Amino acid sequence: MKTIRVQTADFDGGAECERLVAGQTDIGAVVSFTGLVRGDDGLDALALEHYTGMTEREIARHVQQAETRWSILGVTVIHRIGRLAPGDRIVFVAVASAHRAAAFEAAQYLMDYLKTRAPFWKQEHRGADAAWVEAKESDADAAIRWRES
Amino acid sequence: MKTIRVQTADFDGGAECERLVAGQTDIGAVVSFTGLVRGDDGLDALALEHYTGMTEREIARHVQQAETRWSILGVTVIHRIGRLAPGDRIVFVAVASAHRAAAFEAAQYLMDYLKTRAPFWKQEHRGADAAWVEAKESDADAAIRWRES
Amino acid sequence: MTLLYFAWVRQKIGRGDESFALPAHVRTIAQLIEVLRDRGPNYRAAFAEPDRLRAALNQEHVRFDAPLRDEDELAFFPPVTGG
Amino acid sequence: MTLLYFAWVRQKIGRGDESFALPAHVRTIAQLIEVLRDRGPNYRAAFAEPDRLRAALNQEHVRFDAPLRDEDELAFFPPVTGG
Repeated sequence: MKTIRVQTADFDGGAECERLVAGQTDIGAVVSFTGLVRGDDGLDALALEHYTGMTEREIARHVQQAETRWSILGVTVIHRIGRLAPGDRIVFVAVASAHRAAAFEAAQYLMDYLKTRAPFWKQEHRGADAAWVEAKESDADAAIRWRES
Repeated sequence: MKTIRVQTADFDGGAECERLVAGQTDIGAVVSFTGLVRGDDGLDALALEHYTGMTEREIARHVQQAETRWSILGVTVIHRIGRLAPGDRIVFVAVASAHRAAAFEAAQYLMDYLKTRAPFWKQEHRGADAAWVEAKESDADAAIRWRES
Repeated sequence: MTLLYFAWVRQKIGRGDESFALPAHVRTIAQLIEVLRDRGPNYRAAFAEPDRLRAALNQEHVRFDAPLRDEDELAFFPPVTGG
Repeated sequence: MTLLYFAWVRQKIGRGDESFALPAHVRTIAQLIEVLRDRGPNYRAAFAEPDRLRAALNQEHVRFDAPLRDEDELAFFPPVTGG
């Protein structure tokens, strides 16, 4: 099962994990990552925009890459857009596999690529101020480790 | 928040993740691992026994190790015992942190140590046959990578 | 061609998309940036530091030496910050 | 001392726990295994291959050269297979 969604609505990580394994007995491991909005430095809200069409393509391409690289039995990727408050869920990645190493690695790989390749942009709102978030060097470094040498 | 439970009852991974982040705005990442019973080679059931007392101590000790090593804002470890059928959940680890790398690494560390140090033993039932599961070399190797060099 | 702008690129230019006839002498994204820069102060502000920009051609990440055709969809944006 | 047995060690011996008076000359787990082995065919079967066994002393993993006291809780079991 493969699910990719970009949506303003919240999601239910537990239900998504259930969907991934429902009726299967070959799955031994499900790793899920949930990203949440941190209320750093008095953040009031995040506003997220994305490049409709390209986002879904980029995510699907990296899900395919992950499937080539690891033995994967199911993947779910959900990314929210719009206005989000501190504590809100923002992104969800879940990978099902027979074994835990593949599930952990593929989930990390997908998160690293979502951070550095998927066309989303975050703006931070504090009072009347709005500032675009700068990309982090550490995210670029995290993605580079997956390059085939 | 720190939760360690050994139980025969099933658990709700989604609800456990919710509990971990409820009312917090400093958590940016929650990584969860759910282990499930695979129905390999016509497996009918697993029977799990453990060393009451030592199990909880060993898990608590490794949770503390993880807290020393990574910046962690919450941990949940649940391990089931008793009779489990293919598709049943068997183990759950969730780690909350400000950032994803710490959450991913600490969750992997805890799983690797659960596999190699926590005193649980699995017996596989197929028809009238019951066979104790042999420890895997690959699990020992996975745990060794966390040793401080 | 179709030009798309995201995040602060969109804000500086004042629009999210527009049609633009690719001039005959423009072969690459780098060359197009030079042309767009002369379209007014809003474009000049958006394209002042090309190093801070990234581009996608027909919804794929590309470098600025990528060749262009008039039927392309070309997007300019800052480095992505999703996840 | 209290001896505990788990998994197939428990099955071979036929019980999960027992009290055992630590003989004065026995200093280590390795020496205790030699003594236990002579307690009957069930113990001989359980302790036939010490390499296949692991031990915990007072609920901590230990090597077979760990020293023993009569007030200890000592557990024998195969390598663990949880998770």
